[in-house]
Amino acid sequence: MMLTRDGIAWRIARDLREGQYVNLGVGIPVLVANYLDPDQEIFLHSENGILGVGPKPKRENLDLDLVSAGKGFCTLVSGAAIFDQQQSFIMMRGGHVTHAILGAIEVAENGDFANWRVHGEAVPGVGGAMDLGVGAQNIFVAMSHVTNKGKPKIVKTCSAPLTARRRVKRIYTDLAIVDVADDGLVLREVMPGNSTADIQAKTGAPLKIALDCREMDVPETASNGARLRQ
Amino acid sequence: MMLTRDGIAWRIARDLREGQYVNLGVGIPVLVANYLDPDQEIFLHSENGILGVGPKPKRENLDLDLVSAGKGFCTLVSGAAIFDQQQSFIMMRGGHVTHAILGAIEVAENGDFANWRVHGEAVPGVGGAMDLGVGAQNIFVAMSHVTNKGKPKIVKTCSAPLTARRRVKRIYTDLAIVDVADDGLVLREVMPGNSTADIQAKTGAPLKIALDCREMDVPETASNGARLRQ
Amino acid sequence: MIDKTLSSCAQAVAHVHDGATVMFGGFGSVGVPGRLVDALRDQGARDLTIISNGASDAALSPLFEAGRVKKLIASFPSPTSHQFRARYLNGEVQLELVPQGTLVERIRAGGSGLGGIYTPTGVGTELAEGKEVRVIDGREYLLELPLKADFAFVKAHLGDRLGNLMYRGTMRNFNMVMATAGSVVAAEVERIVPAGEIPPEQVHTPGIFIDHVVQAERHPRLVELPKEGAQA
Amino acid sequence: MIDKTLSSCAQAVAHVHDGATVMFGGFGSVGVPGRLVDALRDQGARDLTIISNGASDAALSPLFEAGRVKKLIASFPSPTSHQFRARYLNGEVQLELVPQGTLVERIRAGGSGLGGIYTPTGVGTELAEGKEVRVIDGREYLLELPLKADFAFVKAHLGDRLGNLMYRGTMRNFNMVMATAGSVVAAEVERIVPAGEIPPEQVHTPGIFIDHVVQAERHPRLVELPKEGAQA
Repeated sequence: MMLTRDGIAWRIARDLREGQYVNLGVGIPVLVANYLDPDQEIFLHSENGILGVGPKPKRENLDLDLVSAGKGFCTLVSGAAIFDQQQSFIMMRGGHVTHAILGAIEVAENGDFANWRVHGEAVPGVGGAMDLGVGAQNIFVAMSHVTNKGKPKIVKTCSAPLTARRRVKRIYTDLAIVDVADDGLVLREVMPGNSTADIQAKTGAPLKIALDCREMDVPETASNGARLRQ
Repeated sequence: MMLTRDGIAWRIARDLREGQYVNLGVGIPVLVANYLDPDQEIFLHSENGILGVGPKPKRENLDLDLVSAGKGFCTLVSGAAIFDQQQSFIMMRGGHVTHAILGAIEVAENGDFANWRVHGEAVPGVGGAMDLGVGAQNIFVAMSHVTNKGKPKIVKTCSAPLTARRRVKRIYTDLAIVDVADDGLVLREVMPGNSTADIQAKTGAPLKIALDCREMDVPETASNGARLRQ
Repeated sequence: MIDKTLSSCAQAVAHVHDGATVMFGGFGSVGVPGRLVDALRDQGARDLTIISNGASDAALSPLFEAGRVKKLIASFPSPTSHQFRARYLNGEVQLELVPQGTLVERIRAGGSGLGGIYTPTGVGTELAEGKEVRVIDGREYLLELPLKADFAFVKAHLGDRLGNLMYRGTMRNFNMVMATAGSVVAAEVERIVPAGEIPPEQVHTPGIFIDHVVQAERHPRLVELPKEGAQA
Repeated sequence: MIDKTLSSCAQAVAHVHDGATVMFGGFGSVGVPGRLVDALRDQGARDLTIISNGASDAALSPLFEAGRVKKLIASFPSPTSHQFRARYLNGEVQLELVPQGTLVERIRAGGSGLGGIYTPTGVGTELAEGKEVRVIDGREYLLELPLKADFAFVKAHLGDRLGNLMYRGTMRNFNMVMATAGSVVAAEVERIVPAGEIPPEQVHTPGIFIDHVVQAERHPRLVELPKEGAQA
């Protein structure tokens, strides 16, 4: 059994807490917004200058002057704040954003990660990835456990161009949750139907098994009907 | 004949032009505000965060949250802007303020000046003097030509602790106006009753006499009744 | 009376010279001075170095299409920057890629008279190549140098004859910092209001930074709804 | 529900430890968190390093009078700072004098994760002693290092339970930048308003920077009219 992209997002959302300030990268991370507990106040940060990003607007309440980091139109939650790029990057680089949840091409066992440039990509673009990479209090990576060719994305050393060094704290994949500890990788949760040996086989660096390592507990569908595992 | 402190301020005001952004230091410089041409829009900058400082408030329109750099209450002119210290010092250090008009203890012939610390002063304080010193487009100094012991304040080399190097453009004193040119000091205006030789005698560095050097033309009293010369 | 207003975008770009460095504000479709982009295309200056967060077609395509750009300094020339990408790939346009927060700080340093800053962003990555690394208090930083421009073109919601600007929504983005870093700064605004109408506490960019203000309707390129999937 | 409000200033200063570094906002009588100053005096922490633009009696005298301060980092301990001056002159309190704009930039560097900045301010003066001088693009600059604090105490007009702050008049001064640079940041506000009441575009300090908000009446020390002659 493995998680869908929505499933990974759902699982990450369970680990966020009231009062946290969270920046969601493109890809799986933005889906996390759909699974936040509505009873907990979690403020979403958008690097173009918003703290308190709300859901996409309906046609009738669309504001042409309000976009989020992905360039799509957005709304604001009650208590949101708007600011310029200087203040936004003070938040990001200065250690004020609680979590950056980012996609990645590779994560190394020492917490290095690569998420901005695929080898051989013709036109590079970096955006705020490196600033979040060095500055957010916690870097959570959301990605598939292996590439679509079956190659491990959790590796001993990144081969893709680095985003930041030694900064990833936790990796959420379609198969497992892996923590990056000072002395290496620790397997914390595994999707049902996979043994820890299965996960190790799909991981490019040695995994310690956490004493309390357990099966991941994710329902088949979310309350919005999205399929979370397959 | 010599100018009063108000007279020096009056004379400086004649050299300011519409559209300029001017920071007035403590002492003679703040008096300049009283002599600005009301038909010209000149914006006064206050380093604590105002562009467009207006006159002192009357008791009935006093706002306890509105002070200018000298810590006294002030008002705002129409079109004023309020901001924090970061933005204020971007204006000052970044070359956006057109003129800083500052008092000084000494000015050297190369444009060095000293205005923040008298030798032997027990408790130093610098405030924004050094930022304006390096950053304003034009530094005009307003001061008496000699100390109250008769010592020249325009000198070959400053003996008091420097504020900034090679930045003074023009010196307005109670006796003369002296420009700081690349190759030395140039006497531009002299108070009636003083010869250029008299001024040189009271100046600690050689003065070139401008081709168009002339007598200063300042009325005896300002329209507000203040005495401008004595 | 101070009057920084101009009656046309053409006037605002008239003095841009060949080889000039030009900043453009904007992030996504918001806060882009689209009418000034077109006016600069029409004006004809060549070999421009453009400083902008991105290079999306909606923002800058006229200048790339007309072959006016020599170099782009940006953080994210996204996949929707077709006009830029084509010219970058054929070698016509150079790219200096700068992390977004570093781009902001470099522009801020330029506008605020700083000589440079040490940032942790990019240490150990390929964007650190050729840059000084320095350990301060046990952490590594890169030395990054100021960016200034001959012209900065910004976009605001309201402006007045004094050059005071007020933004709305996420318009502030790069506009506020770029307004400090151009030798000449022109603002495209949606509406020119009488001086004093913007409350002093809501002036986001004080007039001291602004040379010209021109009123122009939002460019139709920047009104289209983005495709689904571009949402974040 | 997030609730950063506290019911007393005593709670806001409760955890300040002996030897702590503490920032206080304010310029002149405006934007000084005077009730938090008193609360910190009452709390009793000793050997404090205070970072503040000045040290006027109206702002900080209780801490100097009670002998709680080891060191002051400031730009302008003015002639009205009698309590500080007496203790500085008898050697009880040290002073690190920093040009005002450099003080701002050092605090900003601390709050924004920069390792340092190069500023032209102070080059060639006695305040440059012991500092690295570097020529960049033909001009000399000083390397200035970040300032952070264990606690930053700021003052605003309005605050909400999320920590969002809005200032009025010249209250922003050092408060905005200091709010980014304290490990713990507490705001004394004149009025706590419901979340959402401060419009998003008028939130000057977003709640992300703020840990505690406490409502307190303006301190009477800070209401007195200054003497004539202190005007600028």
